[in-house]
Amino acid sequence: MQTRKGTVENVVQIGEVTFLIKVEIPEIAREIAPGQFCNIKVSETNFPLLRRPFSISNVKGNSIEFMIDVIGEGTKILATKKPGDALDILGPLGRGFDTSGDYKTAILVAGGIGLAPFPFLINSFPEDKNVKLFYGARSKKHIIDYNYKNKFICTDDGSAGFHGNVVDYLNSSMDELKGDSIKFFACGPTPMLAALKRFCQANSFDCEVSTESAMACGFGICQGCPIETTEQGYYKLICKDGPVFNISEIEL
Amino acid sequence: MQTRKGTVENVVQIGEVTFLIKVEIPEIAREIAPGQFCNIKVSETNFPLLRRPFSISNVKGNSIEFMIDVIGEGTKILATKKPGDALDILGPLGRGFDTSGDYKTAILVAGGIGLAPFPFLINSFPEDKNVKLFYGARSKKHIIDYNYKNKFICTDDGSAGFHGNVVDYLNSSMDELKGDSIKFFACGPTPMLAALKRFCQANSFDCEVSTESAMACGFGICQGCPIETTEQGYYKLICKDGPVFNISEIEL
Amino acid sequence: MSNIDLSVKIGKMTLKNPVLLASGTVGYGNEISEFTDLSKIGAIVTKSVSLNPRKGNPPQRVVETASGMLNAIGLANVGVETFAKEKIPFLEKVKSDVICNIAASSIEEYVECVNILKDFAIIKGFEINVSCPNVKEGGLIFGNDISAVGRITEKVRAITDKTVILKLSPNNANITDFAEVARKEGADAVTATNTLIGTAFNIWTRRPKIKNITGGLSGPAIKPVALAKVLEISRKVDIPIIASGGIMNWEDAIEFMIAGASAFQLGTVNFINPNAGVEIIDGLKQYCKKVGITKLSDITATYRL
Amino acid sequence: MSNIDLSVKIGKMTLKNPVLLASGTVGYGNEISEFTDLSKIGAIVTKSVSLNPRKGNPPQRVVETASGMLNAIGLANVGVETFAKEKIPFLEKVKSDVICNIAASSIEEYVECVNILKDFAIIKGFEINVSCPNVKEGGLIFGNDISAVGRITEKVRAITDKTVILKLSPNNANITDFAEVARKEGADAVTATNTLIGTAFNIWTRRPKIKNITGGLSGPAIKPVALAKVLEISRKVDIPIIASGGIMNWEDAIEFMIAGASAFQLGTVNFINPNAGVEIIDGLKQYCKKVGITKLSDITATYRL
Ligand SMILES: Cc1cc2nc3c(=O)[nH]c(=O)nc-3n(C[C@H](O)[C@H](O)[C@H](O)COP(=O)(O)OP(=O)(O)OC[C@H]3O[C@@H](n4cnc5c(N)ncnc54)[C@H](O)[C@@H]3O)c2cc1C
Ligand SMILES: Cc1cc2nc3c(=O)[nH]c(=O)nc-3n(C[C@H](O)[C@H](O)[C@H](O)COP(=O)(O)OP(=O)(O)OC[C@H]3O[C@@H](n4cnc5c(N)ncnc54)[C@H](O)[C@@H]3O)c2cc1C
Ligand SMILES: Cc1cc2nc3c(=O)[nH]c(=O)nc-3n(C[C@H](O)[C@H](O)[C@H](O)COP(=O)(O)O)c2cc1C
Ligand SMILES: Cc1cc2nc3c(=O)[nH]c(=O)nc-3n(C[C@H](O)[C@H](O)[C@H](O)COP(=O)(O)O)c2cc1C
Ligand code: FES
Ligand code: FES
Repeated sequence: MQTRKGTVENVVQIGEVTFLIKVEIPEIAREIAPGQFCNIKVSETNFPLLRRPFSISNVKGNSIEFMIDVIGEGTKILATKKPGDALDILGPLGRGFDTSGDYKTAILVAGGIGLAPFPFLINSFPEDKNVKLFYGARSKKHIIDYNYKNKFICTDDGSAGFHGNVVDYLNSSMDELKGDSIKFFACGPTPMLAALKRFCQANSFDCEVSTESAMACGFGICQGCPIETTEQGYYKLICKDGPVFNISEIEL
Repeated sequence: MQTRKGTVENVVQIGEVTFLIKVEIPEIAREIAPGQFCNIKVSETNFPLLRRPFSISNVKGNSIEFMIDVIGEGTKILATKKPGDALDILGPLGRGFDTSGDYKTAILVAGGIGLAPFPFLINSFPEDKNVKLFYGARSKKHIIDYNYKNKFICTDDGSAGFHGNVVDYLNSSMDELKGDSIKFFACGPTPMLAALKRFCQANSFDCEVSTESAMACGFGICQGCPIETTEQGYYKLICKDGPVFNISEIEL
Repeated sequence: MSNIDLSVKIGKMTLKNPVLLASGTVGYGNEISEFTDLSKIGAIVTKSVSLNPRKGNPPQRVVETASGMLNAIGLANVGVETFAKEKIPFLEKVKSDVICNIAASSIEEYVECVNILKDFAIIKGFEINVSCPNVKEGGLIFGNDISAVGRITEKVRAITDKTVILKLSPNNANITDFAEVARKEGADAVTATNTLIGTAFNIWTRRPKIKNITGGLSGPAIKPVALAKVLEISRKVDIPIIASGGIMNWEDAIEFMIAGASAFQLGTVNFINPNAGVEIIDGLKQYCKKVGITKLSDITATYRL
Repeated sequence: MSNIDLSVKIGKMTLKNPVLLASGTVGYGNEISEFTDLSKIGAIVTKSVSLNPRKGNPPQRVVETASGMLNAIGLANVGVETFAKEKIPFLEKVKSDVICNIAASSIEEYVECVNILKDFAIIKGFEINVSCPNVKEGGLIFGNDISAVGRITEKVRAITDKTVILKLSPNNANITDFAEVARKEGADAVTATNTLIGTAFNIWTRRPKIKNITGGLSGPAIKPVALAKVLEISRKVDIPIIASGGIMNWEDAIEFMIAGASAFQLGTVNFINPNAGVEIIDGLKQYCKKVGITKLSDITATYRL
């Protein structure tokens, strides 16, 4: 593994504050697995100082795509990259999703920008899996138009799809879900993941979640990204032991 | 006076490390006098933190031109500006050249990027003045191709024009200079200005020089830019009392 | 938004808002007044004035560092007499409230300066600089000596009813001890903090970039340090705090107020955006509106630890 | 360029070059070894190890600041036993020279840790951390107490002939007193410096961004401060100095060597460019060539003031 120079192919705005950034970087495109992430140096200067972590949203040939919400200085700079710009990327990093196993239906649960890793994940499921995407956003205008058929949308304000959060939506869809042999895959804000954990425990569902935390290094040397595990007495590191964990392993 | 937003019109490389940056900024174009300078914020972030001071190289209608040598981070960023980019400029600042007086011949003495303020200055002389430019550079390839007829070039290595520095060149041209009523105007590195001071004192020439120093504010509030004066006991401020001084006022 | 109250009370001083312009970063007001409306600012803190005029350090005096700058101006100033005669009238004209910062090389000299200045109506308070890192007589000789800071406070307190503020150094491990002695001896507030001691070298000449060898580090680089000092004083000492260190925008200012500051000073930012003070006043109002408070001073020391 | 000698001697240790990777910023070498060739580095300084394993502080542990970052990891580490059993073999395998950094909450504990580790051949020296700002037992309780630093040095010195380095805090006004007591009690070198204490608040929640409230500030922001401390020690105390604080590239490294450092540590930069150490080695050679010296260590303390 090394830090690698990619080349920005294009940057497209796909939502209120969301951009899809396509970067040609064959070494990473070749190696990366769904749920893994990269740590990106967004400028060549000391500002911002640290890299910024982003999931791989999709792989297309020699290129990878990032789906990025503009939050602060770092993401603002990323969103203004131009085709041809060089981008210094560390990756692939972390442990991704495990799509193997003998479940029939994969249910993906995304909250907001938690949608980011799923295009790649969806493409990676074995043929025999049935894949459904539950996707919650704040309101209609916050929904990222992701062209996937088998998707179920909800919004906090009811302006599109089911009115309520995505775990409420799952709860209300239990009838249809029951009976299937299901595995959940989730990514979203921590309160969503915490609710999902209760939901999965209550229904004895297996679930993998992609977690988030502030990071400095992204590859295990700074210990900046601990997550409490159900094993008392020590933390795991989100960047190295995760970002994907089985929901039963971690405290949320 | 205020900080003002200009718009970059174009950036042209005109020498090994020299760029001409044209910025539309009517308020400054209207007010500025030759020898004055502007303090430019080269980025919108905290990096680089401080503004960078540059002389006005020329005024063209509503636009001004800067002639800039790429030295470090700040000038590197400036050189990569694109047409349409906004530029936050503080100016006009400082005290410029005084072209009035009853001399016949103005001799401009430029060392390296010290050429920068002279295109504007040359355009500002009253019709009845005779203007000659002595211009020294390290070598032929360091010469900025400035399209002015009445110019005399020298290089440290003799690869173009007179072989030697610009003050040597002046010395060796004394025969031709004598007799004229002359005023000198100079801009260049401090050792050049120091040599010029000796030359002017020896020959009783009147001379104005544009000086340089590290600066923080550029308008007199930080006291970061002192210059020793011949009056003992206090400093003048280059940004406010200068950058142009009569060579007899200052220690070099 | 006219219903938002930005005023703050510090000692006997009521300022229309908590935005001060820091000593040494606004001169005596004249130059910066071309870029900003000083009558809108809470108060300006004038460049450290000493009993006699000071020429200051030889150049190079300033250099940029990562998100910061070093300065070693060396307290260049016109001296207290000229200040009173020439600078105060200007500040009266632009309707600026003034806090007068004083540097000295002896306790007596602090007292003498205050004595000369204390009756000018426009001067609302005195900031006693015991923390200039760039000249011995600028105070850091006192700034690391708790009992000296106590004595200076006591003597200055004795001769004026106006607000007395001690400006403390961040260059020691126990700023709360200094704040406590200032409180005990009657200071109305402390300013936290002055600059950190730093240096920079040119690797080709092997000389320090600053002629004075070391300088004071200011700007965004030091904000986390200044903020920790403000918080520490706020948690341990019962005295109003005026924050100084790396404030660039209203978000930074609010951060300092939450951490314990009653007011704050803008320093290095004035060099980059001389109108920052006025812009920050707007930001403070917006913040109050967003979080639903009508009196800005209510957020002082509302940290939730 | 094969004729340029980068080696440095510190105490009994000869390092092939002055590039060390700083404690807490390389883990125990395994993860970073995927990005860089540890056998080329002068030595790595392992994450502070304590007698018993430590879980460390709860999140959030790191946050970016202007040209810097705050961390409050809380000395999370596997404990000295596991370190010896599991981490040392890996470091042997990658042919890295090792300096072992030790944190403790009592003098006895420092001694015990050194005792357990002192016979491993790969360990060339011990860096005694008396300056971790994030846990009381990490040493800052000692780091501000000169006589404690003296006693720790004395006791550790007594039980090992290996190189003993005291890692000092920048958070006090008199670092030279600490360096002097370390020298007097037999330390081979001091590391200057650990991180500055800082904090940051979220203005909407009014909570500190770091769960531990304060953290240690590192990165380019602190370089001028660390450089001033190195210079100060170099001018006043006769002890080799290992620099730490904000080094991002070879120019920074040379600056510290000129200011008095015999070797230097890379910390925060490893997070951004884990191969920085190897790249800097190249830069050092280029510099020697340009200034016409054949032995890099000749530039140590060649400042011209
Ligand atoms: C493993 C992982 C995968 C991620 N994948 C994506 C993705 O695919 N798309 C996307 O839009 N975002 C993703 N994020 C969040 C993304 O890293 C932050 O939004 C981004 O770092 C914000 O940077 P900024 O400079 O714009 O914000 P600032 O607020 O200016 O950043 C300041 C500091 O806070 C950190 N920070 C701020 N928000 C977050 C956050 N939510 N999580 C972690 N650190 C944060 C930054 O990294 C930086 O160090 C991911 C985070 C992690 C840990
Ligand atoms: C009144 C005045 C007019 C100037 N006019 C011109 C001009 O027309 N064209 C031009 O190319 N240059 C001019 N300069 C010099 C120019 O300001 C510097 O080259 C520039 O600031 C370098 O910035 P940097 O970030 O690229 O270099 P860095 O070396 O990265 O800068 C680091 C710091 O040093 C300061 N600095 C570096 N070199 C100089 C210098 N020579 N003089 C003053 N400060 C310096 C910078 O401002 C900055 O604060 C002028 C300087 C002054 C004071
Ligand atoms: C150029 C300069 C000159 C200064 N002069 C003084 C001074 O004369 N007296 C004083 O008390 N503080 C002085 N300071 C310190 C500032 O008042 C302020 O406390 C410090 O810069 C930290 O704030 P900042 O990071 O916002 O600049 C000076 C700072 C700078 C940058
Ligand atoms: C995340 C992190 C963890 C650290 N952990 C330790 C530690 O365990 N022991 C120690 O002595 N120093 C520790 N440090 C301090 C570094 O070793 C170094 O002295 C400091 O970061 C300054 O150098 P820098 O600016 O190059 O990072 C840590 C620093 C960081 C950023
Ligand atoms: S981000 Fe550094 S260990 Fe995880
Ligand atoms: S640069 Fe600030 S006073 Fe001249």
